[in-house]
Amino acid sequence: MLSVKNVSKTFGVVQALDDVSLEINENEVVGLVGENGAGKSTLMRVLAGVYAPDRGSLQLGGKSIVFGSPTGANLNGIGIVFQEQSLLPNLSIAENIYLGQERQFVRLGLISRQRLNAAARRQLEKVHADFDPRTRTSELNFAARQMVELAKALALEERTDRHLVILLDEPTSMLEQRDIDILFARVRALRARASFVFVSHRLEEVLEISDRIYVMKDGRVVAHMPVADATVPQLHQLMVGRDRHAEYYRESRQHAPRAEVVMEASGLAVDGAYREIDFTLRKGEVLGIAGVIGSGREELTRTLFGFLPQTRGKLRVNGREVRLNSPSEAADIGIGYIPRERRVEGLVLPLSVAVNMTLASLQAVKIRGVISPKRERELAKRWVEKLHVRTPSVDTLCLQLSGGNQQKVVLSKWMNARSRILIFDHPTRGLDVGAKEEVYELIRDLSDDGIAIVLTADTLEETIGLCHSILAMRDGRVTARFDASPGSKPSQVDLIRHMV
Amino acid sequence: MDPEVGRQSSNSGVSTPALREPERAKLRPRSLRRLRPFAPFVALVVLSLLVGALNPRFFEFNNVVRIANSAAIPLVLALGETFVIILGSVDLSVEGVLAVGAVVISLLVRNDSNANALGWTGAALAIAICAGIGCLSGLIHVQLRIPSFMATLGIWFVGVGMATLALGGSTVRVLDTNIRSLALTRLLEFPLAVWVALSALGLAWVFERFTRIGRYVYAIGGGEDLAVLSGIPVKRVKVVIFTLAGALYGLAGLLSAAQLGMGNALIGSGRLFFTITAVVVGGSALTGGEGGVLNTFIGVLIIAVLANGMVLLGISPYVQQAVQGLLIIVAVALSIDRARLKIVK
Amino acid sequence: MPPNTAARNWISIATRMRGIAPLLVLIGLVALIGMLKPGFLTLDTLVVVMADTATLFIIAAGVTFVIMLGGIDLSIQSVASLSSVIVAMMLPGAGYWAFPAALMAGLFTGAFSGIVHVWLRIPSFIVTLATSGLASAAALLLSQARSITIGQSGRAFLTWVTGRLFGVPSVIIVGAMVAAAGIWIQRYTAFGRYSTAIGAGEAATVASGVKVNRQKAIAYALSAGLSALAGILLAGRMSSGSPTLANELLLPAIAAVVVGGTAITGGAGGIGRTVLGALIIAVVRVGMTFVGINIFAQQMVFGLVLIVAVAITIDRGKVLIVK
Amino acid sequence: MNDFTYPIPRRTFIRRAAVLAGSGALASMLPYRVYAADKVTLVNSIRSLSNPYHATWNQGGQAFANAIGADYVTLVTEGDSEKGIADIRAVLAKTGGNLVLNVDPNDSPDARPIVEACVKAGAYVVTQWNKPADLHPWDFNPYYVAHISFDGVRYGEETANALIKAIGGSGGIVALGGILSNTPAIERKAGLQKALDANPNVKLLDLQVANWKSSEAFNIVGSWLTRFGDQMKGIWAANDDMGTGALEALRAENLAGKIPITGIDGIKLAVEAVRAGEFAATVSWDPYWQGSMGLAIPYAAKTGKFESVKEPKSHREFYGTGSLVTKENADEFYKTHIESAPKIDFDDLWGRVTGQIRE
Repeated sequence: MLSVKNVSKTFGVVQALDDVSLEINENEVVGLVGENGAGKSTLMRVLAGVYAPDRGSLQLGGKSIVFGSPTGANLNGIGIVFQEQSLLPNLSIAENIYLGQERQFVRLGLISRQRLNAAARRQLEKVHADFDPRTRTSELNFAARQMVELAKALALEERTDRHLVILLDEPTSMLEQRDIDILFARVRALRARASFVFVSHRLEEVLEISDRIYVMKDGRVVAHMPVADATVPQLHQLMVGRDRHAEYYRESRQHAPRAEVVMEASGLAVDGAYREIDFTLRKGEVLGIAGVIGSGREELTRTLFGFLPQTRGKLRVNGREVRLNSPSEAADIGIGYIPRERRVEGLVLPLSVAVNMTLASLQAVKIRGVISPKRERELAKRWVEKLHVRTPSVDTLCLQLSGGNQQKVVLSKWMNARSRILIFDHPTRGLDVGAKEEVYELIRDLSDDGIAIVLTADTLEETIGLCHSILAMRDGRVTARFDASPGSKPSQVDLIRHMV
Repeated sequence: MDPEVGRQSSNSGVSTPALREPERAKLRPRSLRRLRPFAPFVALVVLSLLVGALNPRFFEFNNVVRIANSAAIPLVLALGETFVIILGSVDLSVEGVLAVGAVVISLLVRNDSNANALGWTGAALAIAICAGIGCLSGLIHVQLRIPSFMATLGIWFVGVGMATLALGGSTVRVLDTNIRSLALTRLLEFPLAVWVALSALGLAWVFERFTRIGRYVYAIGGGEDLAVLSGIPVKRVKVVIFTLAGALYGLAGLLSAAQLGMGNALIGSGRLFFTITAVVVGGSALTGGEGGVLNTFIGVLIIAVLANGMVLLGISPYVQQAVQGLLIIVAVALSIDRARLKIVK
Repeated sequence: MPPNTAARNWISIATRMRGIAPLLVLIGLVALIGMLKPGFLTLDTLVVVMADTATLFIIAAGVTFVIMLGGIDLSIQSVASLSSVIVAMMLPGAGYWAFPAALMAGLFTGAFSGIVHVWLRIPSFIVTLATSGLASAAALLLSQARSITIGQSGRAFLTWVTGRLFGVPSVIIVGAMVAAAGIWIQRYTAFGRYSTAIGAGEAATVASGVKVNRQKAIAYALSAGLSALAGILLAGRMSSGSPTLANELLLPAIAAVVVGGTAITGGAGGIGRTVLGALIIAVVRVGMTFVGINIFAQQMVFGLVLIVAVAITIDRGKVLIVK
Repeated sequence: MNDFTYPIPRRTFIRRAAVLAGSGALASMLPYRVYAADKVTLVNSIRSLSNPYHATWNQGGQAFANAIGADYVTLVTEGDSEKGIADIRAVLAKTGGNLVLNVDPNDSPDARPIVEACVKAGAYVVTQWNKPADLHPWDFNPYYVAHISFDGVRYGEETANALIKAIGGSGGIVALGGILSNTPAIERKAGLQKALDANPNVKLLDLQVANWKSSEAFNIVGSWLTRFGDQMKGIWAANDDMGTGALEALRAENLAGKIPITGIDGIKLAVEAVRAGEFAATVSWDPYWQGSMGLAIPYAAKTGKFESVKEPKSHREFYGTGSLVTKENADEFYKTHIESAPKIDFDDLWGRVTGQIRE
């Protein structure tokens, strides 16, 4: 019904899309996979009317159309749920759902809030979300906002009699398993009234939800197939151009941690978030924290880097009892933090790779207390080689790098600061398979060097695969501890039943 | 696996976990956050009680009228500034545009330097001209992509320059009784100017709450890039807002001319910082997206009461600035919601 | 996506263009005025212009530190006036000790602004507005609200301001030293580096374990400190101090910073650019007199030139959204 | 996702080009005047043209320039001392010092650098109102011709007395002061004080600073009405702008004319108010005279009509004559000074000398 015909798009001289064609039929879910920078997001934005194609055309029911703007796309029944969510925190749910579409509620030049909220409630019902439409979206958690996004996309039904096409741009990348299940349930249910284009790095999910799958690489569609004929390794092969590593999580490289305890928590608690947390972390150990949103693991992670000082209990680092009142205190005693919000907390995007790498410890590049740009660049170059950061130069601004390379810059920042304890907060979020593998590789290297790691991962596989031991949390308490040394790794089911 | 958990997980829709997280994350009782918006109001009440306790005459009805009268012009100015600030921008052209407004009006209505006597038409014209200047600021800002700070700073000079040029530096006296009546005629004990300001407030509030552009202002302040993606004509909205601000400064110019019975190029001098301070004290964030005209209303009253109190309490002119500064810090410390603005610039 | 070489060159060229834009504007203006009034291009005139720019530049340099990390300092002019008063009052008695005293007063006021700003988390706009009130109140009380003339005796201590060094007015040399020091601080010290980082991405800087609050406090202290220095120069040039001496310097100073191409939102720019910005402002002002623009039109022309100058000089590359 | 982060350079550049073109156009607008260095230039340097007082000053200067057919330039400080000095240096450089300057320094400190600059360039200068006490014309012969001021104390006292007379010799009055540190503000306040000392049964209820501005005066008077009610019998203002602001505040409460006001400067609005009986009095400095004679005197010195060295100190630092405008002489004054430009004999250099300035 909706089809893309030989579309090309270039930015400056970057060929983002190269003669791409793709077909979306009614009531089907089309999966779209590819590495970062393969052109998925660009394609989505072309479909959503954000970009106009340089060459080629979009066709709706056989005749080619030009959207011109997101609104134009909307009027043709195409809605998008962006990877970076497009809800405004300072507006209410209802205002967000109908942002830009208020005209229909205007009576005598004024917006009727009753009508607005009533209409919003109707949309929310479609996704079985019973929030008060007047709530500020800043009050909602991520999963809930995702539902609102979906409802927003579905609201298109009222504006067009066309069949809806809803573009889901990595909607699951930040969701917990349970919320993913809910989302998929909704999508299946809604298939009756709309088609979906589903973009994700998690191939298992794509296989689970899609009817047909398109594979993109370097701005081209390299393959497309019905889901029946697709397998994870095969997709992976098509995307990356090589087979998925036999043992994804490098489990054979997992060695038993050293004896020396570097971090120890006893009765740790933050009122209203979590309580009675005990654990010990040894040199070279990877300690996983599993739990759904609201289990308190997010807050625990933040505590360990001084964002959210504990209100009770003891925390010992290298034997000394500490209360981390600020990130700088944490950094000073050799703790590093790889944040989930890479682009916000990880990097100063408008600054160069070199500057970002040395941000946590300028000591290394100072000569007699004075920063030596020369030494700084040399140091940066060394890290770039060591971690294979793909960047034109160490002076390149970080906002020009791809997610995987950005993550490596963040890592080298802390390795450069000689941190002995690293807090990984969803380190592979939004990374493609290739980049993920590199991160896993790095985590193993670090642990071999005796660096202790606390990991909260995106998926349970990841947690299980990477960690030496795992804490399962629920409602702010530790509900179970697992030894995850190779051979005796717990199953996902084991974890889940202690998480929910 | 224990049945307890089983049931819990099975019947937990999206909504249950949905609203669970923020309470935990913010780690602050909701009730407290709910009270936040009223902090400026509390500050105002406390301040008033303080002054009133030290000088009971503060609460005399006449004084209330005088405070209202002294707050009228600042309120109109602050209304214009509020929308600009919610956009996340700032408008420094207040004094310049106000001067143009006052001067043009005094030259168009019956005055002592030329034969014009356009009356209200003249006033309307002047306000239109000011709207035009505001529009110009907006266009410079969005078209040349110059920070509003700089664009409006330039326009400020241009405005004062125009006013000086128009009068050759002299002062023109407003003789039009209709215009003067704004300041001299009273309705229910309050000068008309006060009612004009209040109706401006009312309209601004309706504009903010119930019109599309009004809501877009918040959308842009909350996240300009997202606003663009939602198909909001960001540039147009911005220009409209700067134009509206200009018009309001023009209105303030009208009120000034009526109040002082004259127009001159310096009539607006000293108004800018008062205006922005009032907006911020009211609880609107300079980073945009938060606050509103009702906040500004309180903010203006706080500053006005402060000024009135200074005189009533006979505080030495030497230290007035200092006292005012400290009290403003206190007021802002009370009124801004730090939990919400993660970064304070 | 992988940044493509050609695109990168484009960007780097554009960036370099932006880098020298303020210089081009300055040269352009000087050339223009010289064309209309050749008398302007004499060495003496240019030296005088530079000398008259020194104070403005030093104040602007101070506030540059604050603007770099995304704040604003509205107390600079009061602090300068305050320090002029302190100098004028102390010179007769304390001699050279007057200068450190004035500087300390400045640093202290700035530190106060900074600390209130970061501890109470109140917008710098408000805090510094208040500090400004405090400073001028202090100046009024100290001076009994009079401008204090510096007598012959006092003026002896001010030769380092009023005199000439190798035939160059020493204010120019002082200005140059401040510029050099400022550029050095921003390039080669942790503080300078962190300020830029804070301006460009505060959250990430915090999460890198940088003591952000300390950097901010330092920046405000430096800002006020340099304002105090400017106040001393003013006192020297006017050979007197007054609680309103520098009152009209606030806006020109901030304008100088922005015209130089430093982003008002922070993170991009620097003292080097402020040098040019200050010179541009000065040249435009004097130039208008020199060329003889109708006195009534001067303010308008000034405003327009400001806008045009910024339109050319401002660095849009790193600022994704212009507020 | 950095597709968003780059504005396409081409567009930016086109825009910038457009802007450049614009600035070019701006440049071509600049009026192009030629000053022949052999022809003397007359320069008035004042605070700003945005206030009536200096606007009239400027007209006076223009009038004298026309009278002798010389080039005339006005400089404004806009309250910024540095700008004022820089501008003066600029014209000195431009005219090679062949000029006479009549300057009302923005602040007393400015006088010294200005005078020094003029002496260096060999230009003849007269300062008015503000100068440091230890800066004397006779120390800079012949170029620093004279300093003219007006006895703030005396006229502050005269207006105060007029006010006291108007309130019938007893009762409470309030005072609106100018920017605290300005010399005129200080002197005029001192004059007020003298008058109060002489009239023990008149009480100064409060003094507030309205920074010479009518809008600030307006609000202060409002608050005073609350604080003092009908104890407040009269309002003394250190200048007419504040006075008129006060008047409008009274008018808003139907008290105009009931509570007498005095101002200083003699601007049109004030004189009209005096005629209407709303002002008890104001003092006119005759800025027209200041603007013209402030040029005529140094011009005479330059052209050798007299040698400044030979003049007595009472001609080098003198108080000019201000005229108290009250109900009695208001109409007359209005005809001669407001409706028509005052007639001034440019040769009568010392006609308005009312004594040497006291230290």
